[in-house]
Amino acid sequence: MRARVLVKPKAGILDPQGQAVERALPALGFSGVRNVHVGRLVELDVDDPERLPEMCERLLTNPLIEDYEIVEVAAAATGSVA
Amino acid sequence: MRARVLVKPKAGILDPQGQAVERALPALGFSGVRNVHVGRLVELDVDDPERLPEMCERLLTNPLIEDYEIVEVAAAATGSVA
Amino acid sequence: MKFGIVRFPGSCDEVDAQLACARVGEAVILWHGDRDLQGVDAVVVPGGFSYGDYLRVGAIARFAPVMGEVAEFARAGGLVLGICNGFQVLCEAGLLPGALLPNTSLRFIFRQVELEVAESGTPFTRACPPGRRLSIPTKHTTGRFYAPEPELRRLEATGQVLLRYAPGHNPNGSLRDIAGVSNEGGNVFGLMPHPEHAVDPLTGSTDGLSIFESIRDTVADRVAA
Amino acid sequence: MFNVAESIPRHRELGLTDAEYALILDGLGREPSPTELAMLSLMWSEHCAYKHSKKLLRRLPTEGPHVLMGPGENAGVVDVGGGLGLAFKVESHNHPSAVEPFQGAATGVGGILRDVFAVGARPIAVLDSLRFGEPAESARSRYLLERAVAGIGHYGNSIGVPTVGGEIYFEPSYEQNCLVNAMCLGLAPHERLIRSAAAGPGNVLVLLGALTGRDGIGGASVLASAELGEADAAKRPSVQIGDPFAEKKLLECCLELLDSELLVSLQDLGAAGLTSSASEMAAKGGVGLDIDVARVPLREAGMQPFEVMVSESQERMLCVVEPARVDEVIAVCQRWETLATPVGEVNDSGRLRVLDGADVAAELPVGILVDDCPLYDLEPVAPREGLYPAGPAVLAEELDAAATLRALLASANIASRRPVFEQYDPVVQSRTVRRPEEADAAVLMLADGSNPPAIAVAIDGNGRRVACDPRSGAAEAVLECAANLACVGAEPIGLTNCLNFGNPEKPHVAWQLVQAVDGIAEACQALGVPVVGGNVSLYNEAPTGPILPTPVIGMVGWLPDAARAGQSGFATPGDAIALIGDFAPLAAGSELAKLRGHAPSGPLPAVDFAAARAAHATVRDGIRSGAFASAHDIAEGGLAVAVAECCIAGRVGAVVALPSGIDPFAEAPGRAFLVSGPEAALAGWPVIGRVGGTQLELEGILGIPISELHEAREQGLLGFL
Ligand SMILES: Nc1ncnc2c1ncn2[C@@H]1O[C@H](COP(=O)(O)OP(=O)(O)O)[C@@H](O)[C@H]1O
Ligand SMILES: [Mg+2]
Repeated sequence: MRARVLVKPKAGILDPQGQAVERALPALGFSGVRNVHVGRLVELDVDDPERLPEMCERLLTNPLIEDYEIVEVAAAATGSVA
Repeated sequence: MRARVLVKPKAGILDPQGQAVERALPALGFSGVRNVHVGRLVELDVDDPERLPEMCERLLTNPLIEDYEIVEVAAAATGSVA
Repeated sequence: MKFGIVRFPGSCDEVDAQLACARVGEAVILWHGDRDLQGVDAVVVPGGFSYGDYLRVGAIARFAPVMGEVAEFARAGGLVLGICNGFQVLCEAGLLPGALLPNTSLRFIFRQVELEVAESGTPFTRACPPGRRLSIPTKHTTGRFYAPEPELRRLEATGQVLLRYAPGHNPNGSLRDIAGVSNEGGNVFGLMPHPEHAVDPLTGSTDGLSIFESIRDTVADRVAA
Repeated sequence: MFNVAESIPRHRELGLTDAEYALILDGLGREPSPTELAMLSLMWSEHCAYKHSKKLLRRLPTEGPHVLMGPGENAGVVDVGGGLGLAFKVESHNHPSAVEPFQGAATGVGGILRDVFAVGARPIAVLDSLRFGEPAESARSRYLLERAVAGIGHYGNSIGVPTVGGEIYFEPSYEQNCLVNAMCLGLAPHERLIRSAAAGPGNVLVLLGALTGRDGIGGASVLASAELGEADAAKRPSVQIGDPFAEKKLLECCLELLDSELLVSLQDLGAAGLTSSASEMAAKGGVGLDIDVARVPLREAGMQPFEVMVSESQERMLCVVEPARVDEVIAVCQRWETLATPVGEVNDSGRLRVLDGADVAAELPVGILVDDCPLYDLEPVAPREGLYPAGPAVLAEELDAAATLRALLASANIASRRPVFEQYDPVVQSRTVRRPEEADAAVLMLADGSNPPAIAVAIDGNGRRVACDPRSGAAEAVLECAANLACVGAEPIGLTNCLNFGNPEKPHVAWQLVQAVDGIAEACQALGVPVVGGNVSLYNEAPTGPILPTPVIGMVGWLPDAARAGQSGFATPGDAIALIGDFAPLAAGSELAKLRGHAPSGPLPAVDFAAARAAHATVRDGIRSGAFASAHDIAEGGLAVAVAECCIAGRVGAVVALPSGIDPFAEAPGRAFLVSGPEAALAGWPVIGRVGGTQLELEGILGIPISELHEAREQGLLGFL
């Protein structure tokens, strides 16, 4: 299975990257953008998707500072991104 | 609309981070993982989703070396991640 | 006494740490792949960019075989010092509380900063001159110390915050100006500034030497006891 | 890149002229195969063949008592005593940085590091020399500045090599052609120094390091040798991504292989990838090589033989190993998690043969690749008038001296570089005795102990002055480097250079190039400093014209005692201030002239090499003996700025009486110094003032608190990155 792990800074933790994006957008003429957060995307093929949560907890994220979500990449989508 | 921009290294471009993760996993007892790529996740509220592609090209991604995908975050999902 | 300095792929300041330790004792390099601490009396996890800082600083290094031994050593009360990337690795390994986040400036910053010793008399600060600030370089992109609020209060109450950036010297946005913290047992200590780069009058200050002297004195006392 | 429209001959699309292609047909006696044509087009590009500069470079003096390896090797090496050789070289990565500044600058650093460890030296320092358009006017220049600086820091910091110095200038002519030059220094015990010549038929060619992908394919010929036009997006090769982590392992691995005496020769892979490295190694060794592209580990499936041969994937090296040692080599590499793959053999055929398994994809005499590209004579014509327009006047001529000094200190070319160098680690490796802004040159000690010998290094090149007078301006750059070394007590022992110019086929640019090389040669001769290496970057042109002629000079020196290294800041209130050297500055070409809206033209002050050399010796001796407590050369912004900088660095004021007839802001770099020291120590030198107080007073001209000068200088660049 091709999976995506979406990693985000935990709510309440200062996210200077998100802030920087939010500050930069109006200067480029993009208004009406709020609550920007910047995190990490990990995409991978796994034989055994059941082990993904463990991989996330142990390596791919730091649970003290990050939340994550696992998303399966549909076959079609995979094609378009790869 | 709450949207997610998934940013990945372009196909064929060196992805040192993805390589590093792929090498690390077997040592932790996670076998059967391949094609790991590490990118960025940007989450944001936009009033005008039509302008998202332009934002991506101009600020959120580096089109020379990165591909991106825009995904709408369903209301329910937003709740669970935030 | 004998210091062991861990070398990961991507470590950069391990030779500097070895030179600094060699000023107060013997110092050997510990290879990341060996499960052998060579009978050292104290371990230094040095600065640099272990595994390229890829994925998340310190995240991959903490799984190196040698780190299992370091964790054992720490559980048995051995002295472990983590500098910069070493601090990040020890946090990831759960040997130290909290986590290090990107600097608020989002940039790598090199700066000679002044530090205040918040707890003197600990195994890592006992040789620091009382009441004097330390001038030591910092250099990192990911050094903003973070712990949840209750944890911060606990750390302060139990005297685990050993070093703080002096007012106006916080280079990274660390909460409560925290520059270095220890574990509950007081035998594991991590800091973002680089004391090993402040041990020679020719290359700057010598204020970092007192950290290594503290370790030496602590080990000497333990041997004597 | 190969599905070219029928109407354009393929060789032209690849950057070869019809005459060059005819030479190839002649030499081969047949049509080249596609793989051969790709290889030849790259080897015959300006970047690899130096076809417009090679003859000229022969004018540079390359010999000296300390030289261990001169031009022709990956880096030059000079002897610094104690059984150590110092390798160093400067190289450009201008075009890749214009395309993608972060990765371009990062891989520029990665490339110059490889040149240094290719000769067996451990890199101990990096310096960077940068040129961008006007930051106040151009958002693109600010972006390039910010990203290039971040890229340099990323690579140098991550690999554990300190970035100890550099220089940055902003001028309109760099708007479309930024310059990113990086210099690296490395140390090796003499016995570890190694050359790149392949030797020993039967020996094995082993490729070390990263997987080979489609990075920068066509880079050397298409990217570096043609002007970047408006509509050239399609010519862009895929951007090379730097991986400092991979290079760190490769570096440690190569040094361990050399320490274990496992290698016959070693060569980095740079422009034109395997093609260039293999041809150079074969040519230098007078041997032939077989390479099997089917054995090269690839990052992408389906790569053509030509793609494998010209790929510019980073973090790779090529070495020659005796067959019996191959297993040992692989074992060392495994320990460093670095790939090592036998990909070919040395033979005595004198030919470079590219195999694809059982097929032969190319078979070329090494000579046709390396030696047969025609070398062109330049056709220099001196321009009748200045080539560069005046910029806008941002300072009024009638502004008073105090306001002028503040404006100069805050101007982009003079302001503090702190926002830049704070992004670089200057101290890793525990050698750095003088960091940025502590002295005019970086100082790195060579051994432990309390009084070890040290080396010093400076990098310089003011394009605006070279535009005024290419010969004197280039000579001044050499003088200024030597002056910077003198300020820390160092004597010059070797020089490297990067010649950044426009299109050499244009007569005025050719003239700039010839004049500048003559100026460098003359200055080197006069100072007794050999040129041991360098790099040339041509075709830096936009539709609006060429860049300012920008020879960048990197110079290294030696000093006996690191503990006596000089500083630029005034040290002690009460000390006297003396002006050392013949100083007859002119306003033309100065920073103030630029700010007042004058074009870069007009005569530069005459260069008296003997007088300059004598002044350098005086300052060097005074610093070494401890007679002088500080020394600073008088460069951009003239005497007023120089004395302000001494005050700011020393956090102390001064009172100075300007010698009569001297314009406080006029310039004559490389020739004169401000030194300070106890009255008695300065006896016999022209004392012009005294250290003390909290303000700078130029008698009868201005008086400003040091805190104000400091503030102006600190703020100058802050808004730009
Ligand atoms: N301006 C110059 N002055 C002196 N030597 C130069 C100059 N430009 C190039 N060289 C020398 O020519 C050789 C080839 O340079 P280059 O192609 O940049 O080498 P590499 O492929 O190792 O990077 C090197 O030995 C280099 O030092
Ligand atoms: Mg080379």
